[in-house]
Amino acid sequence: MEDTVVDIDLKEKEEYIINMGPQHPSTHGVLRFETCLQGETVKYLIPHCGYIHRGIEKMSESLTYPQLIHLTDRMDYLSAHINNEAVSLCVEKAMGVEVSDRVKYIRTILAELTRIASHQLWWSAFGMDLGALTTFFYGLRDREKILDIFEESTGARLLQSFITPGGLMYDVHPNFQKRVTEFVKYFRKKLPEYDQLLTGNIIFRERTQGIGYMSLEDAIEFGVTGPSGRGSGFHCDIRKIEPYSAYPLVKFDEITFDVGDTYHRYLVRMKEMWQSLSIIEQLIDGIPQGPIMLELKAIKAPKGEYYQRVETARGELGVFIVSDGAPSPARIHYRTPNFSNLFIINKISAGHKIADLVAISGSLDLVIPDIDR
Amino acid sequence: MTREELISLVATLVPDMKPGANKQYPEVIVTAAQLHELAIALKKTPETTLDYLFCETAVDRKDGFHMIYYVSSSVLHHLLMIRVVIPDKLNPVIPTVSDVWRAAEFYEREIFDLFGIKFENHPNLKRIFLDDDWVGYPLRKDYKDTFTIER
Amino acid sequence: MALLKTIKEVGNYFLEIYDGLASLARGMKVTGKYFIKPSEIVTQQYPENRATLQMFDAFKGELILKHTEDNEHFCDACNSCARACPNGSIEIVSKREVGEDGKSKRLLDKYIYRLDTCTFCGLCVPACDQNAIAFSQEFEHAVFDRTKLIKQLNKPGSHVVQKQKTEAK
Amino acid sequence: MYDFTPIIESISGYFTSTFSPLWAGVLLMVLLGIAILGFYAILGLYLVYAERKICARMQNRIGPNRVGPMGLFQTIADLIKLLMKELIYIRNADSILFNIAPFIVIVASIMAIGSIPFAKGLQAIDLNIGVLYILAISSMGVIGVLIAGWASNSKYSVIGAMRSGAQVISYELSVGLALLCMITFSGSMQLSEIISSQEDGWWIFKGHIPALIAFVIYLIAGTAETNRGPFDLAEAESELTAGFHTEYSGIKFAFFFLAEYMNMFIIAAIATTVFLGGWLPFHIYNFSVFNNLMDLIPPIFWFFGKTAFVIYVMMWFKWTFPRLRIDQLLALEWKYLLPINLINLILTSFLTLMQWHF
Repeated sequence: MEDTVVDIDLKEKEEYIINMGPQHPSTHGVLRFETCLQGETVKYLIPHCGYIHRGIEKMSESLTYPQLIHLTDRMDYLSAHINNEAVSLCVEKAMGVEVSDRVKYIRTILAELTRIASHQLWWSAFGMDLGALTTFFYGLRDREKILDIFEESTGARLLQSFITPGGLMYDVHPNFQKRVTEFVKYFRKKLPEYDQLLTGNIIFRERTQGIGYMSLEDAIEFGVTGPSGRGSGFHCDIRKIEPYSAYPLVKFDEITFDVGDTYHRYLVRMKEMWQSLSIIEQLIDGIPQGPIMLELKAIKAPKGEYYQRVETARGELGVFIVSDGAPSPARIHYRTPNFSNLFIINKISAGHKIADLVAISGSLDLVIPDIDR
Repeated sequence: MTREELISLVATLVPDMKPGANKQYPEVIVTAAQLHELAIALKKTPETTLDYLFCETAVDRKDGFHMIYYVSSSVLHHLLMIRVVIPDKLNPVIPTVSDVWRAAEFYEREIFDLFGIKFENHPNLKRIFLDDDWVGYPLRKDYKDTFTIER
Repeated sequence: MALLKTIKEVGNYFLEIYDGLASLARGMKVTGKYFIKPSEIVTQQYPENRATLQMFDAFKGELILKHTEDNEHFCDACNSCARACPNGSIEIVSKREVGEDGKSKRLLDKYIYRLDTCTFCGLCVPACDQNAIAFSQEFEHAVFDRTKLIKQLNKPGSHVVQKQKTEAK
Repeated sequence: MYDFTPIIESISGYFTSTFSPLWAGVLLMVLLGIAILGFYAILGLYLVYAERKICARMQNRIGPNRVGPMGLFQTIADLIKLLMKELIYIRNADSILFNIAPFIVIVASIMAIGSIPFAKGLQAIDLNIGVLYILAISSMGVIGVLIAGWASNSKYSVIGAMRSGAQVISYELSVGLALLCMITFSGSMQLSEIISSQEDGWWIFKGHIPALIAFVIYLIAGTAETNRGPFDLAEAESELTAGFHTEYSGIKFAFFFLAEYMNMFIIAAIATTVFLGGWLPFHIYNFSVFNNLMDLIPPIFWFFGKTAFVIYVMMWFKWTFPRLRIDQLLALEWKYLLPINLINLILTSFLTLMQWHF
């Protein structure tokens, strides 16, 4: 509260203010940090969002449940499968139906692949933020393999709209299992290279260690979830707290560190990629047979209020549906992870250098359309 | 804590609360005047320690605006849903909880932006997504503008 | 004791330098390895590889109305694809014609598809009972004029497949 | 063999015999200027091309390959594009300084090229304080950078310029001290003299460990001197969009861009001259067959080969490492490079005094 910056009165104070964004190489989208500097040091900053506010919640009120799925792709476009899954699970919960095991397995594998792809892109971009330009191409090279798997099965690379209330749009490609197994093998070889290139690098460690401390209390107060929160020791993995889909069937560790600096937020994601690979390996060989779509007369949530939490690559995504029994929701609200993760940035970056601000905002892994919705 | 325990504990704090109808999570309905004290009590009581507000939103219903708070405990992992009904649709006002749960500061700015609900004692109540000179509150059911397409 | 401490500190100073340089060398090994390995190049030479560039079967390129060799399509203008579309990208203009048996029949006049507002959610294809529409693998959509993205999918002169014919198939 | 002195002397002899001494001097200067400018432009363009190809290979890409065979004319096409682009004038910028800054940067690097010995006799001016001259001139470029950042009237540019100023002032020390070590060995500041002192072996081999340390320090500090990654804080595109040249467009931007690459060439050329024997071929002690074979390769190839190697190493740095932060950059200089350098200088002096180097 005391660190809430309401407005900067330029007439009263002579402040050195630079605008990072809406078009800035390190904000990865249309986000603006109104940054007040003292020399190179950040005194405080005000995040401004809303440049890509599309009113997804309002739009969804006039769409049926299967139709509004394609809007959720466009929130956190790097976790499209997981966003689809969240709405689907919420609608299924409302209708009181349960999908077949085959669907659960495939959903979980796709979600974990999405998580890896998302972390790969984050790793690439984070390296870029710190000035290591080669990481970008290595990350994208490996992400391409996942996108190929997605494209073969779902028909789209980024915005798949594949998981739908009641199951999946259509069955996965027969090559799916083979390709995923190949990818896991391939990526297990490439991941150590990521560490050699960036994690161990002395310059990288100097740039990230001890920068942007986020205490556990702050993480909980601000609702910082996902890898950013787990770097501070906040046990917030929804896959563990409220398991959904096939997560109760697999063994994996929730990666947490008690330090909470930029370096540990980075480490959480690097280790999560290993965990995701292990989850995929546990599931990929045992995909059971079964229907891919439930036989439903009409997809309508009965009157009531429903909430579903899932873990996206960036944190906790909540879907809150208020239904009047109509085919479209009376109100749908998305509790998006990036919206909560963003606003801590003033607190953790004040007092650091402007170059650290770039590192910190990179380590929070912000996807701007997810903030604005 | 189980569902019944949570609701009965809230009942000891706020005697005239009503249990809600939500089947999924324990739900309590309180009035706007009681909200702030309840929030502080829920956060401070060691049995509840509801310190993690993960969702705060509003719904435009016929009987007024419903404020919905989803609170969880980072230690005990139980959940509570708090509902506050604001019957006055013309001038909806509710006390802020941003001094209890810091995350609420930004959720409330969003709700103010899209619903026009005013939060008392909020440190920085400004529009967050829309322009400052935007007319109307888009997520209200009676909102109309030139871009709205009737289906 | 103090001397020992100083020696230790000096030793740490040099150890730090050595560690730093070694970590830098590890990074340079990775980039250096790729530098001497041209086989790892992943770049696709796009316009040149057009002949071999094959999209996956499931790829959602753009919506097409399937036509047979006799220039016949399967659409009976039931409008279910247009209803399924969340963006209103499909518009079906139907006409009524009196058939040979004297009954008035609904026929497709124009199948208008707005590629510019399509979000490729893929809801229209499963919505079709007649299996009349599909996604093609075409991905080169760039045009200089937005109006070119509003397409009429039924080819000129095409007509709906005769009922008997579909059953035979 | 391959001595350029007769050719150069015959040219200058022709001019002095045909024209009056004044005119001969002027014409020679003009001729030299044109030669250096042409060399400068072509080399700059192809350094850009080389960097793009090298980084592409490191990143599993192909790099430019559309304009000309293997994309060889890509940078020329880029230059034509930059020449045709609009020069944007900033309203509140200091127009005189704003316009003059790119020229200061580029003139400094052109002047430095003048005293680099490319081969025996192929040197525009052989000053007896050549090393000092190059150091002095090449650090003048930072004045241009500072002026550019200040005159742009942009907040990003000012931060970039200030960073650049702090950086170059500190790293100038390391460059100077590392070179001083080698000057102690060779006993001269004249570049031709330094090369001739390496006829029986390059200093990097003759000078034991101190020479090696000096070489590593010189490489690090030289990379910093040229504002290249991982020391590209003055540009730092992820923090300051483009640093000091944010507001420049068209050919003025190209000047900054070109000067960066030429500075890299100058740093590499000095490293070649001082540490790696300049245009001298590689010799192994008393292995005369091999040595004669090496002598067959013209010295100009030796010079450019060694320079290319140093440039490649600098590019390798840039495309592997993350960028340092400004305080870490200064800490690296003052806490690590400078003390080591000073100890190294004492060691070198001791070795020279005892005549222990080969």
